Amino acid sequence: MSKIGVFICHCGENISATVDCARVAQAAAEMEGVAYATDYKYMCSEPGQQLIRQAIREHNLDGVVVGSCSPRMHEPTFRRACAEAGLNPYLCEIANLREHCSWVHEKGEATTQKAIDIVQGLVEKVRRNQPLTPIRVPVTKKALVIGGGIAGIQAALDIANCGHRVILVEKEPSIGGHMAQLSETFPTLDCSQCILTPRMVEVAQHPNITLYTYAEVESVEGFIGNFKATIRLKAKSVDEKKCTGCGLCTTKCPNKKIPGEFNEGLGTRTAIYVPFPQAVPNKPVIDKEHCNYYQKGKCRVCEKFCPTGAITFDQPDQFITEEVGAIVVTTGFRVLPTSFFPEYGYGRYKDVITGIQFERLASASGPTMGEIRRPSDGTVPKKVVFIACCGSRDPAKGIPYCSKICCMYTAKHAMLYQHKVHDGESTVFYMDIRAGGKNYEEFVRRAIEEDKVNYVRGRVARVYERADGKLVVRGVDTLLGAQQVEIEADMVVLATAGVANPGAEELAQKLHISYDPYHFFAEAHPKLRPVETNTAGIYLAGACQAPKDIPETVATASGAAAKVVSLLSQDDLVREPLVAVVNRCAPPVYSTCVGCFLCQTACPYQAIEREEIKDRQGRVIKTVAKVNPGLCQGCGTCVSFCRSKAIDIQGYSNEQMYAEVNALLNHE
Amino acid sequence: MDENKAAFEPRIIAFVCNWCTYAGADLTGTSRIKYATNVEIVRFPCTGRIDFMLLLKAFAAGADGIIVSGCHPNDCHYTSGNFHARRRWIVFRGLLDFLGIDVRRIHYYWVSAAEGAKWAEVVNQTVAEIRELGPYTEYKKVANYIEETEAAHE
Amino acid sequence: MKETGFYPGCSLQATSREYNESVRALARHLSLPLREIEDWNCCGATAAHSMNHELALALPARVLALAEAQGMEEIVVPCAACYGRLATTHHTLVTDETLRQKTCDTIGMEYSGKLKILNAVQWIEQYVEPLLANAVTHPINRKMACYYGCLLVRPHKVLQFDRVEDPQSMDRLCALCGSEPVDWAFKTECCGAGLSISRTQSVGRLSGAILSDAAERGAEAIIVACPMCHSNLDMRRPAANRSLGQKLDIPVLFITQLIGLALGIPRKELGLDRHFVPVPQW
Amino acid sequence: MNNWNKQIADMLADGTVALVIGYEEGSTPQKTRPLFCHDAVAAERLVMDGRCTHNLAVYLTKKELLPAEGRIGVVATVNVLKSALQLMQENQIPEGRFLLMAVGPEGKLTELPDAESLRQYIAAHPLPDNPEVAALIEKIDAMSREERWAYWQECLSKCVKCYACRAACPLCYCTRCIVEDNRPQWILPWASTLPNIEWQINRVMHMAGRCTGCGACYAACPLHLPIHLLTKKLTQEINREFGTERPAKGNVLSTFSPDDKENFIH
Amino acid sequence: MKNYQIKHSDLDGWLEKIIAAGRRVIAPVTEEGHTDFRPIHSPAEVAADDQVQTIQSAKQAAFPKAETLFSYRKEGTAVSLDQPAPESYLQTVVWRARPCDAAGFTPLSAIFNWDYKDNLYNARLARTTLVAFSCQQADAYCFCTSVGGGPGEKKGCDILVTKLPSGKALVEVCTEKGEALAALAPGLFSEANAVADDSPLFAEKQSALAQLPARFSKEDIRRHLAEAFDSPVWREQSERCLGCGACAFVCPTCACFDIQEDPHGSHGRRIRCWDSCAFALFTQHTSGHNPRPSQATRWRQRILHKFSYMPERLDATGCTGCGRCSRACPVDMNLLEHLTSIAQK
Repeated sequence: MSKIGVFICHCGENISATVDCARVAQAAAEMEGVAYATDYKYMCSEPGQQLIRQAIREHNLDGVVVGSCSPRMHEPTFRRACAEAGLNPYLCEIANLREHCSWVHEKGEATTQKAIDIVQGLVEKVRRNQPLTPIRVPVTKKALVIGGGIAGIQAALDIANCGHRVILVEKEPSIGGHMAQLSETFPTLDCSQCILTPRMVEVAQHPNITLYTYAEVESVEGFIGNFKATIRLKAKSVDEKKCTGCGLCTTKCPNKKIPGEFNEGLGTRTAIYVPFPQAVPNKPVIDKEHCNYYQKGKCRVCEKFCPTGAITFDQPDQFITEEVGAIVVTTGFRVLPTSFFPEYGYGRYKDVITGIQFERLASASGPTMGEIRRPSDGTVPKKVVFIACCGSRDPAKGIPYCSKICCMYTAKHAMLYQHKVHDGESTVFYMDIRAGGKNYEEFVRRAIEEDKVNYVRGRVARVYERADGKLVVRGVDTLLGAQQVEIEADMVVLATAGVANPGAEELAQKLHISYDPYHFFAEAHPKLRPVETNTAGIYLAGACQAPKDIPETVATASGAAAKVVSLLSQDDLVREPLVAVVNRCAPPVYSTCVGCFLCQTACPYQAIEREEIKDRQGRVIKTVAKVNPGLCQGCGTCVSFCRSKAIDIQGYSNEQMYAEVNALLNHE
Repeated sequence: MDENKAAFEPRIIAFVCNWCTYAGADLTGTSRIKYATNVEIVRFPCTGRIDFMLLLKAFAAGADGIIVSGCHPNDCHYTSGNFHARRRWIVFRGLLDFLGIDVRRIHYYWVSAAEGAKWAEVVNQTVAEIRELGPYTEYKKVANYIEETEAAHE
Repeated sequence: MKETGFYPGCSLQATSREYNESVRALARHLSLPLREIEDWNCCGATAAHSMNHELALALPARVLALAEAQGMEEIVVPCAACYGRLATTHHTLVTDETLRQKTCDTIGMEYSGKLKILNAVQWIEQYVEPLLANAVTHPINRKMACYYGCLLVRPHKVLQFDRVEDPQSMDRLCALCGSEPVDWAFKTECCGAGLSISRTQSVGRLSGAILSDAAERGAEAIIVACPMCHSNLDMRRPAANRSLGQKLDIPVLFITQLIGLALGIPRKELGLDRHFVPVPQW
Repeated sequence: MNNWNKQIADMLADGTVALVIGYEEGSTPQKTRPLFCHDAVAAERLVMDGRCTHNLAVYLTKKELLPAEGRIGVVATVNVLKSALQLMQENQIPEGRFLLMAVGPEGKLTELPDAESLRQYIAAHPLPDNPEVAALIEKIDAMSREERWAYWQECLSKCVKCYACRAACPLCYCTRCIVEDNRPQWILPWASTLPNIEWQINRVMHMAGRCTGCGACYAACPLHLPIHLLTKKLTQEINREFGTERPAKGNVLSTFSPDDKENFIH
Repeated sequence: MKNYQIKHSDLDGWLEKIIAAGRRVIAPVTEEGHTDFRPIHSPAEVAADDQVQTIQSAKQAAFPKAETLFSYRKEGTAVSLDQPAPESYLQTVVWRARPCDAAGFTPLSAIFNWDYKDNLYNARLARTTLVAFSCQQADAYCFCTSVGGGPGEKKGCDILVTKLPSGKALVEVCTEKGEALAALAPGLFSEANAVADDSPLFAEKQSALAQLPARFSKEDIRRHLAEAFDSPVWREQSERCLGCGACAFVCPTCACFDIQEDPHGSHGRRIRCWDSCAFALFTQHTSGHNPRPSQATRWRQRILHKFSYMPERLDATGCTGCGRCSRACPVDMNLLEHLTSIAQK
């Protein structure tokens, strides 16, 4: 026989104005299992709480229903009061008499009866509540950062500077990412590498950071505070311990005509190479696909010349496992393949290039040492057309979203061009100029007004090469009454859309995080949890969420780092025990779970694992589902899906909900 | 007949998720929007948690109508509970209809935490429609039925 | 072999008889069964859909309903304008149940929406292309500029045919006929279309640009799949030449004519004698 | 003795299999019944023909009936194979434990050792849809709602809750069925109209996307109640709403598509 | 008690009178090719008399599949109980039962009265009149003659009707309840002589009955069962058993029941419903232990209970040889076949 206490709050007059609180308390007193019932003006006030505490002690209550405002308001308050009186806080339920009753109904019999019904429902529910204890999950104080662009660098440094160890994994031979490729950055026009490379070096030298380049995450298991990541260290064919980074091998390699990734195909590299001079680590790797030895079995020139004998052709891929408590995903983006808009002739015409190629042309470390020269003939273009929104905001052929960074970098490109080619003429075709950001609009205005960049509002229909080799850009000027315009250009720069990396979907599946239709990783909440994923303990930063500029990328990276640091600062994670559990019962059944594991696919959090029930000799009796309380978020989808009702959820158990529904309809 | 309908106060149970509709109904309260008293709310963590048997139990216990409401698609606090629920309801509804159970008495809605006014409309509309349908006598009768000879002394 | 319904439309009865003749010649030559939809009516092109939406749906809907009632599963519509109207109407009716019912009420016929609508190029891709490798007896070893115009590939959402800005299907067919398709810039530019009579001068300017680019890139003929394109580039050649201040004599052929030639079908059967700009013997 | 009987007798004799489950002649010439062959002699009694309608897959999850060691042979019909495949997908029968065998038209024994071979065999031997079942469903669909309610109420009021439908279904393998759960008492345990309807709704919902359509539930019902119409109808609905492809992992109700269409949620 | 004769063609007229008298009549009704007892409201609903058996037995007249033991209501702290009054049960006639149905009520009554006198059962039985018809055919599952019954056996009947080849039917009234039923249609009956073993009427009755030689004797079975507790036969016979309750629920003598609650907050009822020893949960303890852990042990219980324990304790055999369990069994467990094999061991 339970002893429930019912406490009806008047909430000043908020409840009592339309609900007869005394009658509700009186009716509650007569309900089965109720040992004490009363009403009071302000239950949440200190005297009100004292009233509850006292009643719990005096009447030895084993459950409490407070009829008051919404549980979303004061449930924590009343549960704390119960706990202070020695009652397990999860034995307290709130009947929502204010938001769901007194405030939405007129004064009258029906309103009071509804209040009684609500209380009745919760009395029956609370009679079946179980005392629960918060869940504690231990935390491994180490973080994994996937991706060594500016986001990963920033996140790794922030976490490491708080004293936690960080594993940074980068798939390329060097960290740096897209930012290392950029010439100068908007809106300040400071040199990208000048601000980035010190950070790259800091990462390499930081005692708390372990850097794995030319490495990829193979698999991730576990859950918040307790991940286990397997990392593949791709064979570099160079023994890093022996290599001094002298670079002799790269000068001797006979295979010199490989289009370099770092220069976006505008320059060449060798088969054994360092992607760029400031690379971190500044040690070469052998690109097996282009190496004569790997492809044809002959050469070994690098090995011959290496003064330290660091070349190891038979080096295998290595797999290492790291245990970490948190993961930050900073895998960035890539630009849309240009096959999306054949009408602009990219690939057909050498002097139609992408924005990122222009960055390389404009970069002092680029293939032209920062001079703007045409890829086709190396001449300085006198007329350049920049086309914004190549693929962006184009649901028919490209992607529906705005890539966000193109307006700004196009303005920057045009400006850089005007600075470098004083007699040059630049035209930008645009849809809208999106320059929201600190000093952004001013920057664009400067391009237009001071650097005389010709901005044409309209789309380009086609770029074609005339018989004489001139590129003709045919577009429309919508501000001039939709007139067709044709511009003869020496070079055309396409502001191609930023899209998700090709491996994003696969990585998301490895990590069990969700992604949007464009394969960008999805935030747990777009506004309030912008750097969290819906898998606890995994965070996001930078352009893997959506195209972002550098300030925003760095901000999210620091944000994610702050989340990680706050997680790693705890020895244990304490979580609400409102999680699903798989039942246990007497042998020979052990659990009514039959191990069909169909629930695994119903769980949005991959919280359901397999557990073997063994006898004393260690033989497996049966394999059943097990809910990992560290991962379970308590949605209960598995509970209503389970056919044998072997899974139940604490706090909203089958018995509780069943009793509540029946009790609500009890009165005749 | 119409008089009877006017006199008939339907009893309706609302199965709602904690994060959207329950919060939306809270907003109705804080906005002081009035609605009919016929609906009693049961709070679930998520629409994914709502067992179809609980709906049948509500009818068996005497409910004349049912509201099921949760987060709009893509807005689920648990990312996909409402999608699971939607599938379940599609299948369940088809089965109930085939069995001749009155599916017009189960109303499904998406009501977000911001849609306080919508919640009031949802309640009033459901109450009006169930009132029009009258009490769910045929189900209650079956729920009480045990054995033929007992019909005499019911 | 499955019979394909055939909707000629008005152009193929008049200004573009050679298109009609060459489609039928191809079908005959390759034993592809075609059956003309009985009692067909105007597709409503150009006029109806700029004036009355209901009429613009009802006219093509009647044609579609007729085809369905006559047991056809698919129809070929060589005229690009007719094709656009029929395909758009079909799309509207299958995606909007209310409109479907309303339109069916208007025409007093049922249309279930199961019909498949092909343009000439699609029909060729489906039935002719598989046979081409063996059937080409007279490869036409010339440079061709394939001109698609505006209606064949737009709107993409509805037609789902080829790449909107850089279509390739006719280029591929040309290559199969032994010709070399040129890379040029005016594949889908406007020819002036419906302004042929009212603003011949504009047509001259627009078509002229198309002709001159094709000629500049060494094309020896322009290949089209639309009666409007054909008449503007062929019949309006004097206006185009006037606009260009040049005398271009590059001929304009329907894709069906080019394929017909490659198959060795006599020129007369293909209606090549009906062109204003003469087509040389290749 | 058929050649295949001999083959099975040999398998039992040489220990390839420890037990073979198949069919033997029944009480009347019209029917056959399940047979457990523990030795080569019993294998002579095995038959396989159109009368073999029991879904033997129901025995594959009854551990207490099966020898602890060794493989178990099953002389199976296509329906048995379909259920066995589903059981594999639901982790109920360990790989390699059962040797499923089909008997071809000339008495040729085909061994189907793994899920893939089962899949292929099932695909190659599609079972025709029962037009009577489809017609009955159409008939019920055509009724007014009130008529449907009256029909099922009348029909299911007869149910005595012997649970033969559950016992005969290979996919009703729960160690503790929901009807045996009394915390809470999901389904009232006695046999009267509402508890009977509730039981069928549960049974059918639990079969969503899993039912292989073998009809064993109906065949087992001593009162011949047409409960297979419910599972069949559900399968039809699922196919219509979500297509006939079943998810590779999980099932229809444990998965979802953001594009699932409905017109009843407002 | 008296014997009467009635024309075959007048049987419906008699039934009509019975219905008109306000009795609830259950009789064999054929639906979709299957015949079972159903409440009827006109003789036309009754199935043609050409089938051996109904699916279910007549026991439901006195022992329905679910019934209310009592209902309760709480108001504050006061509780009121409401028990069904015997008079509330409808006067019921089971029309065209078989002698094996009638025979079932003897062991059934023995179970319901061996210690506690079950008021509800007794009250229902007292208000039930059994009109049995002698069997003119038998099938592969029938074996009443092996367990002490017969196709023309009167035991347990209120009235036994035997359709004679002459076009008349012999109506043997066995009880006062039966007499009252015959009295409803006095004009239709002519009196007949007592049916002595040597009378021509007896010979005529015998000639109308189905022929069913006994296959074993109850005594043989009992003797063998006394030593069979640990026999492997139970496992062998039950291997294909699915563990459903079909056999028990169609059996005229199976009396196992469960008691369940139907609570609705402040009111509710307690319900008795059929249960079966074939269900695994039937003997499951809360501890998890199950004294009958396998289907073999449950099958053994079924046979021993009917053919060993009941004869020992109640002096009644728990089987009338009706064969319903075998017909209903989804996996063709044939009781006759199994018993014959036990008897021949």
